[in-house]
Amino acid sequence: MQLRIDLHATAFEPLACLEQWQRQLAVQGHNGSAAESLFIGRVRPAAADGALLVALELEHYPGMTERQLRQLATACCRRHGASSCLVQHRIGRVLPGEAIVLVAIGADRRGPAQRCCQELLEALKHEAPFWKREWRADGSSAWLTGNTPL
Amino acid sequence: MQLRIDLHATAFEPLACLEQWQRQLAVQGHNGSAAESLFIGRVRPAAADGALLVALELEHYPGMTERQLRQLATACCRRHGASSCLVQHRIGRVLPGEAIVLVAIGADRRGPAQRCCQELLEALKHEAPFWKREWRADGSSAWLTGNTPL
Amino acid sequence: MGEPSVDGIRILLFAGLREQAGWGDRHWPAPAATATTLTPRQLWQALELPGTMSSMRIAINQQFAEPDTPVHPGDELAFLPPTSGG
Amino acid sequence: MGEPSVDGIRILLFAGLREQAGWGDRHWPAPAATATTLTPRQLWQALELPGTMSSMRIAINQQFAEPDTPVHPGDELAFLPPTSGG
Repeated sequence: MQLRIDLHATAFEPLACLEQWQRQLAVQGHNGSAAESLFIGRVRPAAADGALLVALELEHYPGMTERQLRQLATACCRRHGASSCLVQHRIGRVLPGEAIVLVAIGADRRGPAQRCCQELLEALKHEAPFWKREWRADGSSAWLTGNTPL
Repeated sequence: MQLRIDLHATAFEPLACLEQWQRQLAVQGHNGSAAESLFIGRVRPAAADGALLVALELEHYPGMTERQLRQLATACCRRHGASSCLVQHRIGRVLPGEAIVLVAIGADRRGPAQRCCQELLEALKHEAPFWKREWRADGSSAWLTGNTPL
Repeated sequence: MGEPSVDGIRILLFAGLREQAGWGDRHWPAPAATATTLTPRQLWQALELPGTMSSMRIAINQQFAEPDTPVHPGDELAFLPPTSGG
Repeated sequence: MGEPSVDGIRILLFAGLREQAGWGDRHWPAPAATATTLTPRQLWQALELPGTMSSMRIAINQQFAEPDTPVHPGDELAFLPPTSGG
């Protein structure tokens, strides 16, 4: 199973990451999977209470985050028989419209690829040590204590 | 709702299509969706019976295919409240490893984006007038009468 | 009284059905003046198409239809073997 | 008998908890020779951390653990408020 996980302290471009990942897989003799399911999450322009959002701050637990993402991805891909897995996640100050997360799962069939991508996304939303703080236009901020509903 | 559907008679590069789609959306004032669910399907190197596959031939019903894809996509996106939908589909002779289909759904939340992407993929697999013929290494060929299992 | 192309019914076959039948596009003469109502089921039999129609889907003017939906002069009728896209 | 850094327990707080407590990284002296077994629950109380521990998740050496999992000298203990990634 091909696995790559990166945390980005500055803005990342999902399509550029995917191109790089595709090249990396090709170099390793792994041609395009029959089924690839992808997810890109971006920062909304509004805070949870509807106020204008200036930025989303993503705190994480250095060391544990990477380790936990690796464990979650490995377990999820094994469960679904996925053959490749790319996870890119932002940390730090993320602006509205910027990508927070990219998950790309390759598998031999569409069902496993889709299920694996969804499950891993839920896992990293709930089981990885990330914390979000919303910064509003008036200078106030608040830590989120949960995720947006599915 | 932003909708774009293309049939490609020659190989298309999913990531290049996505970049172009992203630019088109930006020009129309549609910034990146909070949630984007994508699927890329590629031709397997083996036929349904396990024989080496030389090519997959995709026949379609010109006119009806485009019309049907548009109907399916519009209905599916309306059902899930998706805000953007890109469908790219190959026709003609497709080689192993080449992309057959790309579906990209933008929505405000991950659940609707994922469900819309999955449903639309199933719809175009079962409700759009495409037919696949497998060409094997020995020169023989066979029309498929169904899709690979989900 | 109308163009011949408008009067007739265009019949299209696809994929395996087209190959078994040996043709893919045929014009069925059906003058607009004729009072008779034609259905896909009747045309399937009249054209002596191979296999059973029950395994086919039917499209009239590029919209899915039923075996007994009336087909009118000027219509495009297609018999579609099981599809497999994506 | 060992480095002080190995003897102690490193305690980490994150996000809202870190801000409420006013610190994020602290060293708890716990000599390796001590026979006493410490738990996250005991350390939470001893450190007089704000709020209720039941809303926190606990990690020992960067793996999720329970409130009564023993913490040993040299361990890294973290109290994690509800997470929200992705």
